[in-house]
Amino acid sequence: MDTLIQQGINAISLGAIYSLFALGYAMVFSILGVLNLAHSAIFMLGAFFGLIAIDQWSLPLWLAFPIAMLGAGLVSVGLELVAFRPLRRRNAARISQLISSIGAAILIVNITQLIFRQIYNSTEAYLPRDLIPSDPIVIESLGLRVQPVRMLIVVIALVLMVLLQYLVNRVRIGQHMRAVAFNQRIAALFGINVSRIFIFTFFLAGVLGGAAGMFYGVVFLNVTPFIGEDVALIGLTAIVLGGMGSIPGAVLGGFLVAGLQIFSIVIGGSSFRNAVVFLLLFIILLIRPQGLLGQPESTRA
Amino acid sequence: MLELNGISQSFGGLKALSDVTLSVPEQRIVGLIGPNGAGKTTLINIISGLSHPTSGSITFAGEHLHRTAPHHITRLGIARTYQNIRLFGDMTALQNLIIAQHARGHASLLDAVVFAPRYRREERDLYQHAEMLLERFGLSGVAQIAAGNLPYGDQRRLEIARALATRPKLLLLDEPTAGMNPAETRALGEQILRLREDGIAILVIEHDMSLIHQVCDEVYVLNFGQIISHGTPNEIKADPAVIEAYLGSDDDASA
Amino acid sequence: MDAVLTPLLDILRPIGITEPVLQFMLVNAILGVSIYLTLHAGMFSLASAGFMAIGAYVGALLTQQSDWPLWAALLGGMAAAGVIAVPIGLPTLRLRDIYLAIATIGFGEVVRVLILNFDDIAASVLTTLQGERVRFRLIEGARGIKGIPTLTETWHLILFLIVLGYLLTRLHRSRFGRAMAAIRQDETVAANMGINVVYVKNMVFILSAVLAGAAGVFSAHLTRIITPAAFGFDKAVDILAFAVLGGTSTWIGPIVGAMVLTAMPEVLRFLKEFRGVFNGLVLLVVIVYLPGGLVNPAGWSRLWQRLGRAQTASPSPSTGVD
Amino acid sequence: MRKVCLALSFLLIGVLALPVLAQDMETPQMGWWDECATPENLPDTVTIGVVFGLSGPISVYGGPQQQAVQLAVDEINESGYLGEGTTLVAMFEDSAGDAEQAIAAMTKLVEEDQVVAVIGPTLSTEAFSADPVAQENGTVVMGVSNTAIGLTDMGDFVFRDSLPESSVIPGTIAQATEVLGLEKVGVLYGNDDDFTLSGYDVFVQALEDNNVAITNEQTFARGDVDFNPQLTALLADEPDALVVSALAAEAVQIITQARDLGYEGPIIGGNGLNSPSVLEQSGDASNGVIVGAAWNIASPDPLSEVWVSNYQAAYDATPDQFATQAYTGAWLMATAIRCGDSADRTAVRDALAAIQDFPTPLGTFSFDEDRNPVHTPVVQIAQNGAFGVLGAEE
Repeated sequence: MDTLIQQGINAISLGAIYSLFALGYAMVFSILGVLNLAHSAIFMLGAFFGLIAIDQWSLPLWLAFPIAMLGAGLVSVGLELVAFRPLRRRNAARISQLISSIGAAILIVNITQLIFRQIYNSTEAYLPRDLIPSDPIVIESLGLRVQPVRMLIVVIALVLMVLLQYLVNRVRIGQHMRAVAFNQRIAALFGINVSRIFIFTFFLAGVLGGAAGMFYGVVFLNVTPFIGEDVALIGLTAIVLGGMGSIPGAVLGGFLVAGLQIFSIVIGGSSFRNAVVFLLLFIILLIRPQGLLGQPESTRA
Repeated sequence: MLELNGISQSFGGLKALSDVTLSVPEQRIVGLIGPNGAGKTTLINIISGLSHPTSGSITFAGEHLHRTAPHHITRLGIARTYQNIRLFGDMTALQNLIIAQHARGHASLLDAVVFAPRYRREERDLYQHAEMLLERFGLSGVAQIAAGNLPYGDQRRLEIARALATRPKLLLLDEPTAGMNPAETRALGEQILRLREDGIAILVIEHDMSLIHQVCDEVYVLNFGQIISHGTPNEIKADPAVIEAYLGSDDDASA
Repeated sequence: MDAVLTPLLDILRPIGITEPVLQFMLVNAILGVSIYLTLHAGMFSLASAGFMAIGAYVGALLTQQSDWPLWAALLGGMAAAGVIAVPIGLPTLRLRDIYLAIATIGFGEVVRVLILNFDDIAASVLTTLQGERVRFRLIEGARGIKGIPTLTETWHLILFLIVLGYLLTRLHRSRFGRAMAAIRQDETVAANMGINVVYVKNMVFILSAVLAGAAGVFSAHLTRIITPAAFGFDKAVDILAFAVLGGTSTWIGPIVGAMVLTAMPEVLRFLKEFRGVFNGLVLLVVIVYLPGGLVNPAGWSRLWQRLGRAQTASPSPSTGVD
Repeated sequence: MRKVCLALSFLLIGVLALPVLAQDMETPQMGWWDECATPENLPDTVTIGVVFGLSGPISVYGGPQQQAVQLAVDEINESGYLGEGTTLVAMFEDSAGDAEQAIAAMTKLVEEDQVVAVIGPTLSTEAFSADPVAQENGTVVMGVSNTAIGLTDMGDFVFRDSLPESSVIPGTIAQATEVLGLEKVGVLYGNDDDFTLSGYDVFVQALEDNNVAITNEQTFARGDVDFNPQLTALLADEPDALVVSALAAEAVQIITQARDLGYEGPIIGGNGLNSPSVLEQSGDASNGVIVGAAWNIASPDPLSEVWVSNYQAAYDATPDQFATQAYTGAWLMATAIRCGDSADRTAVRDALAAIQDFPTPLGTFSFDEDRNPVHTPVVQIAQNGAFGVLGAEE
């Protein structure tokens, strides 16, 4: 029982990172209908910028964090301008945009690798271990040990998600985003500056992805140019599970994947955890092809 | 030839069709009219197998169609067109007509690989038939143009030609004259009449009453998913229930 | 064959394409065609990497454990991939677009996990059956199957691709090929034209799997060792890039795309540590300027026109940035 | 013996301060080996090929390996090890951890560039793909980080200077069992990686041989960073020790996360845990980490100390075991060329196979008849951020 609660806490903190990451995927997909496979590179940049801010510029964490988010957001906007917009102009197939995002991801990872070599003379680096007090909070009655950093992540992630929800539903630019997601042409007719909305969406997606990457770095300390690869597939699974382009779906998907991974380790050993995740995904897709919270396909036609 | 008996269809509580009974006899042209959203296209989709009715039965040429797959229905001899044109836009007009003869062919991939006599004979037949249809609909000149680049009227006629290429016994036309001018409509009407002479039964959905008058032997009127009237075009025109259904609607029913 | 191959390699070698590189280019060309088939029938399937793994493992076990000749192992690997494609395709191909893509990636991931754990699963099954602890080693998990004989020769691959090319040209002129194209354009209408969509999609999926299986067998007998890591998500995405970079309007496109993308890292070796950056840059620039892929005459002529315009308007620098 | 070592170390520090003097004094440093004469028949340049994973995740290992080889080559050329007028050139190629690229790189070096011999590739799986290319061309290939079983069975031109796990781990377990009195352990290993999985195989065998029970086995995958679920499951059985077969990046996480979960017992690992970053990054958490390895940064061997300080001077970083083996490999290769007095591939092979009792940072080094390395591994325990010999304290 104790272990189960302990594992539950593990699942929630991992799920928070997955969810934040998946949100960026979902937002871009809801607006463009295109998977941005370079989002995992943005995630990596979040951790990288955080590392640079803390390790090279000796900034405190509270300052490094927004820098990481901002940096990731700006690069994400660059992606839109370089890898997506020119193709949209040419009315290119979505699949071409998918490939251009892969090209952009390769480019970003390799450039980061070069910078890493310059600074660290290696392709990995570590954030200082004492960044956040690592003495676990012990709840003896439940036999629980919780690392403060994990609680912090869950709290910040939830705050970011609530902020996003507020932005999308209550603020004008968020409403414009939803309009553009619903139908670009109609949104343009209503005088919405669609390309500005695109840029804004990419920025937000990058900020969230960067935050997820920064968390990842803070929790696991080890930062390499390749950490994006670890979450790329998981993020995809999360948004498909939750329903493509659905923002609550991405959050649900992220927590679900983390929960599944962790509980399949508890129950059946860790060898099969990704197989378990994908089998569940498969079953859900067969029952609900649009994902858990997705809109049925017919309404999009 | 086609018998619909008590067809009902609902989409998540919303009743699109209720208890529709309708028949299309052999070699007759039957019209189906009704205001927008009355359920006409839903009915065509059910007949062509794209969706299955919640209840009711369909019989075609003595065969019971229950949850029959669309390609099977086509093979039994029902072909259709679409309200908003759905040609294979990237393919030439000719290719559209070749593909439509899919069910007519029997040559396997292997036959094609080894140039079996069966394959060559079949290909020759397919092309001949396609060219015949192009000529018949005045499309010979545009045979090699991508269907998506054709003028609107040509696209409409190509779609009918494509439906005919499946060699149907029953043709379902979903607003075939939408977007055509009166002269074009008239010409299309002539062609529809000629199809009847070839022994094809036709169910036509139309808004354009002039076409209905020109071609239909009998007409059904659908409103809110129910058949509210049935008779010859002239009888329908005089039916007060029909007039009421159309009143107030900004429809071009009287055009 | 050597009479053709030797001079060809003499031309290619100075730019960094040695015979093994050429061989991998040709193997990847088969993979490009594998995904092209599904894309050409409107299916966004990323299952090729998984089927390649199945072909590679079955083929390697057949030559290594059972001493089958390569051609027999090739047929075995292709058949295994094809047979497994049937139960996978039937439920999965109801999905569309990105959902299909993720489901098929999931298939690849499950294949990978099963290969990793196959020996353990077999051991525990045998243990329960026999009532005593049994050790079982066949697939070797992450250790990989080692010492696979290098039976694949360049001319095998060239011959295979020539035959494949012929079959593809015939395919496009057959009823079946036309049905594929129709399904890609509009699945519903294709069904209304009398095409059995489910049958055609599943057949295409099986054909695609069979080709990927063949590529797997050939590849295993080139790399001498196969590990599950070589057939993961990265590989699935690579294969997709082959097809899209090459262009999917003809079957030549994926072949060209695969060969270019495979050769590029080798040709760019002289760039040393900048190789990866350049690799990504090329992929990005090509796809942005030629969205339809490398083999796409319309795309080239559009690009040509743009360049022409840019040149005539060169006095104002802003047009170039646009 | 120890006193001699100590004296040598002191001498060495002095030598380092006066590098010019060092040349004259023939003090212990690489290249000091008087068994064969300075070669006379070598061409102006002798090129060896080097295949390492220089891009992608594997570059964490391949990068330092490249630097180590370059450092060795510079030292060799500066000291005139291959005779006056002969320059050793290392031609580096990237394999990116990929079997296909490893084959392509090996083919390029062996067939196009006609190198005398090849060092690498980084991964065992790459070696199983690419080494046969060298073997077929009668070219020596020497693995410097390949630990998989059966590697040198590929042919008489395939060498390695990296101790296979099977030569290291059994000793580690035996010693740990004896010193710590282990009865039951939990095992955590990466099951999707050749290196960690082979390590696991040997661990299980060694635990069985020492009658240590395994309470629970857990796996992880490469790139995993959250090991809490596995650790929580393992620690539920209250094992006497955790046995971990992992690479450095994962090892840091495993060690720190295990401590965060309240585990205070010993953590036993193989080669993968033997990286300076493991100690540096896990801080106090590393207390009680027991590592059996071919080489350790704390090695008192004078040549090892020289090597570490030279590497630090050149790259401002501490070398890991794989870099040390790469450095040693380059010296071994140069020694074969020197002693064979020939840039002929077969002559190099024969001279390399003949190397016996060669002083290296790994210790006194020989090849056995199967071209595998023979030298003494070390079993060490981390205390207060530094490694010490297991069982030696108190």
